[in-house]
Amino acid sequence: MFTITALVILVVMALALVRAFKGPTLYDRILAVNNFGTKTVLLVAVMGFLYGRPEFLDIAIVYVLINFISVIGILRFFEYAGKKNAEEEA
Amino acid sequence: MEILFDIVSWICLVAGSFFCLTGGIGLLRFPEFFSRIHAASITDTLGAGLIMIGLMFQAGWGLVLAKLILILLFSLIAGTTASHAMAKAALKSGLQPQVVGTMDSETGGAPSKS
Amino acid sequence: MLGGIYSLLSASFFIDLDAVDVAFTEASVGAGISTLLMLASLKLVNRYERKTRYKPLLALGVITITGALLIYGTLDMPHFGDPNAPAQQHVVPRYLNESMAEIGVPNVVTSVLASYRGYDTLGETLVIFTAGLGVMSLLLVSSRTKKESKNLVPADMRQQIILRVVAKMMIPLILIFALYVQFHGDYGPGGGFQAGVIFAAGVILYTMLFGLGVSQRAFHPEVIILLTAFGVLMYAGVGVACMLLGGNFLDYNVLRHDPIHGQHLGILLVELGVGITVAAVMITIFYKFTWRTVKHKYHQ
Amino acid sequence: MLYVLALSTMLSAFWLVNSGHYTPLILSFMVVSVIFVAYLCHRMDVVDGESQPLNLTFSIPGYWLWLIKEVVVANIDVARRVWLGPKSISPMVINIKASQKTDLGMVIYANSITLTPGTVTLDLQGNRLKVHALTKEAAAGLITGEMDRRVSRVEG
Repeated sequence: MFTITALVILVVMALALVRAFKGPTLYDRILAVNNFGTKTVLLVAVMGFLYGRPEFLDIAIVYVLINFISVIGILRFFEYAGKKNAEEEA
Repeated sequence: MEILFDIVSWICLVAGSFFCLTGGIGLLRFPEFFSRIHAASITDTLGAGLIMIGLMFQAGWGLVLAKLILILLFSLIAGTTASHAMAKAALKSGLQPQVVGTMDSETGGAPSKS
Repeated sequence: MLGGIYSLLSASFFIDLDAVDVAFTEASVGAGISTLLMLASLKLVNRYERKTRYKPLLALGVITITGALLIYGTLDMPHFGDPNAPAQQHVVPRYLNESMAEIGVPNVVTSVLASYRGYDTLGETLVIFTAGLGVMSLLLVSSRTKKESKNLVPADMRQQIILRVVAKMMIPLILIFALYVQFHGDYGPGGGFQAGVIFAAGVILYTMLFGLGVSQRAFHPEVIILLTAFGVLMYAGVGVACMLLGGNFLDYNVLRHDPIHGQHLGILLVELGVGITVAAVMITIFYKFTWRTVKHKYHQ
Repeated sequence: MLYVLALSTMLSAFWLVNSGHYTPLILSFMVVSVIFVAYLCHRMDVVDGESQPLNLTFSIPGYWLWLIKEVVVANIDVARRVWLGPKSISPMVINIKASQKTDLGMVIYANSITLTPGTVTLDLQGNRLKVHALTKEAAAGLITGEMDRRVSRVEG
């Protein structure tokens, strides 16, 4: 059961990756990365149960926090960098 | 009791996976950024929530359960805030949502074409 | 940004290989901090790019030779997962089987990192310290260049009510979680490196949202620079204390009457030193980068 | 001071929940860490009624139950539209007023809107909210102001 869930999450991560590569705007990419991050949290938690090692949950917590911080950081950065850079990136 | 918990947790896991998958497909299928946020928000709320609840039923009473609840709360708050921050930043950078109309609560909720 | 995805992915691989601690590090360092620092440095490089003054061919030659040597070195390495590999035969069984008895710490990775391989880890901490020094001196030298950039302003929190309130709730939890990771390195995944990075991430979040000035009022940059050195000194100091008590450098057994307690104390102190250095260096680097991007506002 | 106490309690609880090791050594580390973090947070000036919402602790569970129900219903609706395809959506931007008195109340309202799939808060200025809704129905649901009233009641 955990295996199926983990596989589905992997598929969703792949979908998010497709969106991250396709763009078309910078914000689509950030959204995809953020989504990818939240899926990683789920995957880590499910894997913890799959292997029967609940210490994995600590890693999941770190992921939640770090994912949040990095998304905010990326947004801040592009806000600073201004519109011109954002368009070049996109 | 044990078997009941298992069944409930399996149902939650399957339903959660389904919602995650739906959100992932929506992320690809919806036409523009602002509607894609809604798709992503499915995976973040009900998808993640159901999977976590499914895991909670497997965890039994104890620290693992508490940690799962913590992760769920954190990810809900952080995910919500991140969605908002992204939408706001996108709007600020000049990305305009494609809409069929706008509404204002002060004009009595009447739709006005923009 | 794709780098961020990459490190999330690789963290998943490490989990697959059952290397919890490595995954933990990758999660905290790779996914968050390195992305941010990369973006920040990209930005600096973009704006300040000048003609190269050194001879690129020479450097290329050196790099090629080094690379070739490294590749040549790997040819002799055993295949991945080969049970006859020296790594599997020589010390690992001892580490795995006897660390509980000799050191009394359930997490093998921590005991290897901080005790058996104490020298290596001291070296790594010094590398981080040196990296911090390097960044500081680099940014200090080039800060004489005067360039106009108007698009950078400190965070205006009145515009960001939601972020402000949520961050206020999250930051204390991030900091306490970092300390939790710090002190539970003996039991679960974690330890000084990871804790330092998480702590720094909390401070960085604070800086990003509330602005550099406010943040530096709470965490004085001078104090933090002192702390970078303090962490290394603490590590080395533990080693010297061991010598004074009649043991070898970093031989924790002599710290207490009971070797296991001595090991425990030594590891704790050493990990704390690592954590302090890592956190302080990260924060310093971030401050320097941010200062570079906003300083024109303060100079004019 | 009250808020510092509340923060320390919360931090200790967080530590105890995570730790699972209740030896005297680790517990003393907990005390040191909690004091240290509380001191830092005091310096950072993040300890106040906004981060430690003491006054609404009692009325919040009922609101959560209602919100969970809303989130589930909205999820099913949005999921249906994902499978139906892009033609089934009718994005709207709406402007609504938040009737909460404090920033915290408005943040709860704005985040509840974002949490519900189908609606995302785009901007919060003064007490005006700009919301992007995936469908006309979601927009209309928000304009009735039920969530707004409930959040105001939680705020007390």
